[in-house]
Amino acid sequence: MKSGMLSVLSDISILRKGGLILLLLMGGLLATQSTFADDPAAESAKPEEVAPAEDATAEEAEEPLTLDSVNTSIGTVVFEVGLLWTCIAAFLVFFMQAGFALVEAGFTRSKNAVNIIMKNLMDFSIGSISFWLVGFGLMFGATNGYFGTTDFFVSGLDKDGNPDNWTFAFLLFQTVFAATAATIVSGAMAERTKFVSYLVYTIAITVIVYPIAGSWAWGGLYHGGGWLENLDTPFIDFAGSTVVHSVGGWAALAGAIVLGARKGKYRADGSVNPIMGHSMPLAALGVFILWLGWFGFNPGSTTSLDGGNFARVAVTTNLSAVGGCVSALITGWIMFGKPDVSLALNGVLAGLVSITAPCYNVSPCSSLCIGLIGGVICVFSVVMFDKMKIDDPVGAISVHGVCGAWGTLSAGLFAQEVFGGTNGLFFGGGTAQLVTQVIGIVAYFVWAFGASLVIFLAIKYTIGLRVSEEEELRGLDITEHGMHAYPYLQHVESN
Amino acid sequence: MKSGMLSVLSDISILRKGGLILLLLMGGLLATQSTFADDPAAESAKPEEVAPAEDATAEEAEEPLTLDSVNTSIGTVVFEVGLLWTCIAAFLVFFMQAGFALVEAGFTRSKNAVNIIMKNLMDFSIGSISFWLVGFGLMFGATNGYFGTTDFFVSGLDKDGNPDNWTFAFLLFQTVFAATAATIVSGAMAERTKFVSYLVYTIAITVIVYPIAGSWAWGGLYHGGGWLENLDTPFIDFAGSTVVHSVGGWAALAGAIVLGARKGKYRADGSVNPIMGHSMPLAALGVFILWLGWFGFNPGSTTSLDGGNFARVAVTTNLSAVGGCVSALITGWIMFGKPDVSLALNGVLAGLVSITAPCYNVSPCSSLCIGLIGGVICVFSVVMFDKMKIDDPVGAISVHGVCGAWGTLSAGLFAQEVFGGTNGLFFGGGTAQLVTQVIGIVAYFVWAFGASLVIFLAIKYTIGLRVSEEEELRGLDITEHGMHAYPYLQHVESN
Amino acid sequence: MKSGMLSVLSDISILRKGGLILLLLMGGLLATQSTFADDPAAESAKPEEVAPAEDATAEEAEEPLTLDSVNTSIGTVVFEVGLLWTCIAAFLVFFMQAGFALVEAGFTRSKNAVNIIMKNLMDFSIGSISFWLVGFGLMFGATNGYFGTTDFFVSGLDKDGNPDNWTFAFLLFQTVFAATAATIVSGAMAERTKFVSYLVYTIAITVIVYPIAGSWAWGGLYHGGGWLENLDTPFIDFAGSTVVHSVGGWAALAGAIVLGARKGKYRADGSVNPIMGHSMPLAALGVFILWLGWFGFNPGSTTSLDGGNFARVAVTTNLSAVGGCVSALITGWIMFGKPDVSLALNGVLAGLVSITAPCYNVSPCSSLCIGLIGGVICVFSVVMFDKMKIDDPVGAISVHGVCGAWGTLSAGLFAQEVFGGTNGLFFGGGTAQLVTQVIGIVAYFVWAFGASLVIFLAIKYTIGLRVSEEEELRGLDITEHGMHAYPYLQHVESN
Amino acid sequence: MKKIEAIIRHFKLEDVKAALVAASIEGMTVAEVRGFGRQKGHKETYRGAEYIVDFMPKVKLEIVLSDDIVDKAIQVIQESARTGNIGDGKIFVSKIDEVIRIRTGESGEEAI
Amino acid sequence: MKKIEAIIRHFKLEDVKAALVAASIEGMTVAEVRGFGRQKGHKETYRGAEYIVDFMPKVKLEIVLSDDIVDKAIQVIQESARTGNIGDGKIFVSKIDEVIRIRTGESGEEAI
Amino acid sequence: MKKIEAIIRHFKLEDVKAALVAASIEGMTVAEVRGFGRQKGHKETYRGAEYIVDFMPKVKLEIVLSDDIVDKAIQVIQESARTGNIGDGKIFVSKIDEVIRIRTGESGEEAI
Ligand SMILES: Nc1ncnc2c1ncn2[C@@H]1O[C@H](COP(=O)(O)OP(=O)(O)O)[C@@H](O)[C@H]1O
Ligand SMILES: Nc1ncnc2c1ncn2[C@@H]1O[C@H](COP(=O)(O)OP(=O)(O)O)[C@@H](O)[C@H]1O
Ligand SMILES: Nc1ncnc2c1ncn2[C@@H]1O[C@H](COP(=O)(O)OP(=O)(O)O)[C@@H](O)[C@H]1O
Repeated sequence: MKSGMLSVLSDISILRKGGLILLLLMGGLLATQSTFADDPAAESAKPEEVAPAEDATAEEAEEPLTLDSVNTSIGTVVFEVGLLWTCIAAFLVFFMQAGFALVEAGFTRSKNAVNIIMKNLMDFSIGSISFWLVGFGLMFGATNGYFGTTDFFVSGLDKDGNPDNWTFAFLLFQTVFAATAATIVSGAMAERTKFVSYLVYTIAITVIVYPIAGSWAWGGLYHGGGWLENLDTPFIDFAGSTVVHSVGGWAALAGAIVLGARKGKYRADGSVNPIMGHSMPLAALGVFILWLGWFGFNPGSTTSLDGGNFARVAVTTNLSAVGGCVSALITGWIMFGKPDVSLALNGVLAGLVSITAPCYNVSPCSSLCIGLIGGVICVFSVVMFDKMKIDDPVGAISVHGVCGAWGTLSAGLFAQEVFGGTNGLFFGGGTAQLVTQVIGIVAYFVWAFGASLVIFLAIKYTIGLRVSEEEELRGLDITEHGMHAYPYLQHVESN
Repeated sequence: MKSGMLSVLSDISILRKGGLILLLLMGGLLATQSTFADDPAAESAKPEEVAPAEDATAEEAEEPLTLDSVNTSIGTVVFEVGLLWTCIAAFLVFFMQAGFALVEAGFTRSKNAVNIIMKNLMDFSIGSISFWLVGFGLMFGATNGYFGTTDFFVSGLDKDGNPDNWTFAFLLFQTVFAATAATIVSGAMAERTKFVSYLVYTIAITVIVYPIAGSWAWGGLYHGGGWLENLDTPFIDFAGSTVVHSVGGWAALAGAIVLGARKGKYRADGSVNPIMGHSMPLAALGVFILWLGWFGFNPGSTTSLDGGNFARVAVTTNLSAVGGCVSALITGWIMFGKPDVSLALNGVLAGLVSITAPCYNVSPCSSLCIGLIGGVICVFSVVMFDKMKIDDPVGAISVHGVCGAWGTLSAGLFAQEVFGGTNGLFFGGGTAQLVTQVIGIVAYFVWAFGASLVIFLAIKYTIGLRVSEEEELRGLDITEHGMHAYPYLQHVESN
Repeated sequence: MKSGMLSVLSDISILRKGGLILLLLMGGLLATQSTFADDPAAESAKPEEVAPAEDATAEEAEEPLTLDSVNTSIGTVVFEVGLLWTCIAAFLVFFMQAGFALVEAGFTRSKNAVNIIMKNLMDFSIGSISFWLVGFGLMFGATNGYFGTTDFFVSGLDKDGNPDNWTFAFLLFQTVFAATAATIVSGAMAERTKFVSYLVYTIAITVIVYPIAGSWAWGGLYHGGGWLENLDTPFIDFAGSTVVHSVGGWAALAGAIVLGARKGKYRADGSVNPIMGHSMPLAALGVFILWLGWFGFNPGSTTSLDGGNFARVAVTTNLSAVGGCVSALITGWIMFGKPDVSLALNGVLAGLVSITAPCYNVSPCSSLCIGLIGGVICVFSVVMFDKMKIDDPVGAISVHGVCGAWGTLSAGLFAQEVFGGTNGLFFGGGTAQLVTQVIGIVAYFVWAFGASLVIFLAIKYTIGLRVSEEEELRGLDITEHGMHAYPYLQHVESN
Repeated sequence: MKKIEAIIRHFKLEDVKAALVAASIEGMTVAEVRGFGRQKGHKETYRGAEYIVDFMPKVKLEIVLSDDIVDKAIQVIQESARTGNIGDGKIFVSKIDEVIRIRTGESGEEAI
Repeated sequence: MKKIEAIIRHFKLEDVKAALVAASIEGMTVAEVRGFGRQKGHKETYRGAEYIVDFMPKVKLEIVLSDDIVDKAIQVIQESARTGNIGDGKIFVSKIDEVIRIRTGESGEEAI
Repeated sequence: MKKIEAIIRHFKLEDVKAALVAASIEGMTVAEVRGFGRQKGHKETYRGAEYIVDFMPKVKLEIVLSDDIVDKAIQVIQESARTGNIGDGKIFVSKIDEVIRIRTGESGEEAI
């Protein structure tokens, strides 16, 4: 038996097939491997304020202790703990992929659950690769103000060829953010999009749409520096209400428009025929996972110890989330006569998206208000898009697009100097910040919606964006993936 | 299309409705917003031993380095890392909400799954708000020994109006603890409680029952100092076997008694007719999530680096959990002839609740014993409550109430001076600690059970606590929320 | 009612039964409790380079500040933060148990879901206890090169009887690793193994197979030092591609061979009759949870701040995971004509297992290649084992055994000196490292497969390894545990 | 021999079964169905959109029995399944030509 | 009285129901079934192994009605359920001896 | 034409199907049911409380066929579904008046 087992690895004919596929996969990569090892192109910069330093505990360094050396050691500790926090936050944000997969699977029909899961899995996978190859450079490379032009194919080595751990931590953190923007789209396009076409779009958003957008407001975090950072009153979007969520949301809007509604979503008389999801427990678990992930998303965006400000950000994040939950529940209850679980779950996400921009700059009380308003907006937005016949199975456009815009705007209203930055309109700061926020919101809408529209139309008229009617009826799981999500009956296979 | 989309936000009639709801929601909040910004009432105290200090890495501060300044910088790092750990632990504890939701949903019937989820979602949401507004102050404000009277409506600003990040971290940590106590109740009251009435109770427990109880043993962690902390041999409840879990468990007991058993739980002859849950995989996942969360709950209760003692606490926590699991499994196996998954899962939780009080003060070996005993107690307790016709669908009273009491008691038996504190009875410390523990257990039982009983009876005779028989038969999902948990068939929608 | 409740605890006849069971459970433990408290046998060593130090913030120590004392304080901070990171990573690795449970439950039929969950729950529980009692000492105690002989029954006290938190953190971290190796086996043996026999094997693997194997390569992390660490070119297995995953995988192989295929897996003509799992959403969630856990598994294996290298490890880990996902998807697509969700999910795990050994020593680009190759290998391996009639319901042998071997080998190919260690074959380091890797792979295969084979055969011919045909047909849930995973119908219990 | 098919409410299943067993009718087969009838279902909203739940979950009982106890069975079912509200369900009776017990091969009345 | 049993495609259920209601047939019972017929199912692979999905998910409609509208009902079902592809399903008609409405105890045609 | 309804064990479904196909019977419809009969179910405990699982999961096969192959079909089913233990199930035979193939509109024997 044992030798039989080992034969797996040596069976020539199998290996030949496998080798072929590998060659197809890795052509370019392997070719560049050696060059790349010798030539660490990227010039990397640790954040200015942190002096690189020897490991404080290294005894081998026989240099005498001085006040300066000790102080440097402290700087090193602070720096490394900042890396640790950035990484842990990135892990939490990574886990949001599971949250998205569950929310989207739960809110759609079981005949499309495999497809939804595959889309979430693949957009993260493909996105991780393409953001590493291209996106990161476009977003954070040295820039002309509109997109970066260096730092592609991140090696993580500094100019001396030594590993630069800050770059690694930052790359990881930014990768999971990019994947978030990408994955938002899948929910709005659920239950009717061709798998291959979705993969193509995923590449487009992680290679083009998101990185360019991101460079405008966040490029300065690394080697870049975008035009929105250089306004007189710089744009506030601490963790990405607009940069991540609205970009994803507006792309989702473009996708939903180009696709059209699911068959059966609208009755002959034009009224909405609701298509319910297949599992509220999965959806709810997804929301809890997203919520957990958001504690990495927002507080983690300090990407350093930063005087412990992550604690404050965590509090504002949570208060907005619960505010969104409560107000969406109440709004739905008043309007439709019952406490609707799907709206309450959307409300949580609405609150979270809303606070993502201003989380660093507002008080707990303000954050609760921002969440409360976000929850209400979300419910009205969901209903409006339904009325406009833009079919968004999971409410992604409302939650991420619209509430992302609201959150970004709210920074111009509720920001307080005491937390760093300027005062917003409600705190005597006038309209300067508000105007910047509006400029940002509009610019991002134009870019993200516009570019995505072009891409989706291009896909539509080439490889096609939507499955056939029969495939839609039978479900994408069996027609695209040859597999049911629940192949066996749930309760009885025994006797 | 774009302008159509934007019209969502500008459509007057919709906005009018939304505005109305918002006004209803936020009246008070918005009114106090400005006052609050000017007047940071709370006098906040960072833990004494940590000197507030400049950021060690800030180069701008041109002050010369001295041994003192460097030492202060180290203090700052230690302080900020402590905040970080507190926050990460709080995130893990937050995630326990998902665990509770899944355990409770899994252990009850699918016709009530939406309702259970909604209850867990809303008790966290409402609880977060009400604890922030009132509960925190009652629990941690300056105190008369029985409840706090300051620190309501936490602004997180110190007396100079600057953000005090310790307060934020502590508020977050305590909020997720309070929500845990609240959510325990929902399991025992599952499948028959009116949704509105549950929400009312949630406010009561996070505003009154839990904070007052908490102030007795934990008030001194902030501005308070309760009577149990001031006994000669202070009460040991490191992470809340009693303060959180028993309080939740006894409240659950009161709720279950006032409600009465679910229809069909008892046969005409008085024997138990078991009502099984609908999904063991969901329940098991919930338990794993709770277990993960407990690594924030117990080790995180150090709320600082604390010499790395969190590692020891993590070990004792885990050994007790596995002890509870193994002994509950074996006990069930011996008594009922089979390895019962629901008892094994309850056993894990029993072990975790048991070790929550003594986790800091006992050895690994003792913690395993505490867990083993906790698991056995849990099984007997579950059976006894069933016999007493107190219907607790998920075993919350046994797990949290009874094992919470056992865990608190065990601190008086197994505590060892070497871990900080006094020796327990088994380690030559005599009965002093044990007596204090018993006093605490009894006092908390009287308060939590008594106060909750009054509240539940008040609800019962005003808005009513229990749904109608028909609603119970049809399930709360469709009757209270107008929605099924699994609206579509699981395995076939395609053709 | 209250007194009725309390009577639970005082009811004599019940307590008598309970006491009996407790006695059975805890005999030895309680007996050794006091000795153990007085006599902290283990001589513990903190990692050499970290000087134990007073808490930097303790004001009570009135000793004057000196450069040395301040430097020592910094060392303490670094040490304690290292403990914190080790613990957080351990929590993430712990959570992988939930991931394994879900993947295995999702990939098997619902009639065996309770059984799978129980196996995962119990192997962690029993494994935690037996690793603490025996396994840790065998693996990390002072050693003859082949297994350790001290440090059993870990007390965590140093020679002065004071708690040594490094030992606690390390014990926790190693316990969750041991449990991972154990739990891998359950997937390959799913749907046909007797529950009791599985528990017996669990004890064997955590007491004998894994610890002895582990001591060879990792013993030196504590008091040991195995022969593979002492080779001229030491064996590279940073986080356990071989030590953990291959050991688990080869044990799984032995188990699957001894058990034989599930009834119905092969048709009369010898062709494979696929037996699908019952829930792809659960399986996918499990994979995401495992992925999250791997961010503790690999980066956490730094077990200290280590200059922030965890960030680099996190990047290589993620790139390999996504590489495995993409290549497994594409390979399956080319070979079988459709994007298969189960292969894509296996591909993620293949990428993760593959990078586990070399994660510290390779570049991002190399890690992507390692993952891409791992994904392809995994698909071919799954197909081959199926053809060889070795029935592995979840692909554990391929994912953990075969890809673990590949990953270990890859360290000899792709390692680069710049990341610490030697250069591999592809980077001009010649074959030295490669030879060591091959030695390690073969040695571990021989031991893990051989020892497990003996154990499984011993179980088979004593208490029996496989359930009866009728039990298999009816499902292990009802026959072994008397319970269905989904006792109620999913969608209708109401009217 | 006759077959009785009864469409009843879910939560009446236990009662009906008990009543049948009490009447010495000890064989039956049950299936989950969804019924459409006078009980028109109710209006619900989901995310603000209205819809009608017109297929109500029901349970279908199939009982094959000898001609002489059909009336008794019908009476028993009707009494135990009745709530008096719309949606209580219906009983259908038809003829069965042959019954075989798989285990023994017995047929006809003795196989019931 | 007759019973019509129709095995149809899942996604035709709404259409058939609407057509029946339009024809004033307002009582029916629906069940999930799996059908085996000429529509041979398709070959799928799972982890590289081929298998045939030969039981196709279908919906079974049961309608009890009076003799005079049977032909109308058959026609309505056939028209609304038809796609023209293999797998459209079948209609079976049999005799029902008795119908009782549980709620009222009415029987015969008036109970339908 | 006749309808055979057979209540069988779950794990016998594949065997029975294969045997029927071998006997050239190529149309059937299958449903999940729960059966109550002599196989009294077993006692289980859940959290210490006993209960009886009296509804056993079964599979129901419905086959409509022409009169001349009914006996063959019954024999085939009985042989392939039999284990000899209580709970093997039953076969019911009744008359079908009409069969229509939805796709083509064919009726009678040619529609089977
Ligand atoms: N003509 C029919 N054919 C088949 N099933 C029917 C028919 N009429 C009613 N049913 C079944 O009986 C159930 C109850 O019928 P309904 O008209 O709602 O209640 P009631 O008979 O109490 O007025 C329906 O849900 C449906 O399953
Ligand atoms: N003889 C039969 N007895 C019972 N059900 C049948 C029979 N023949 C077909 N069916 C049912 O009708 C469905 C459609 O039949 P099929 O032969 O696939 O399509 P078509 O009639 O359109 O050619 C099958 O899936 C099965 O459920
Ligand atoms: N009179 C009946 N009417 C309808 N279904 C029946 C009847 N008797 C038995 N059944 C079905 O047949 C199955 C097997 O019957 P049972 O009496 O348990 O076994 P056996 O016939 O082998 O003795 C039952 O579970 C039930 O589904």
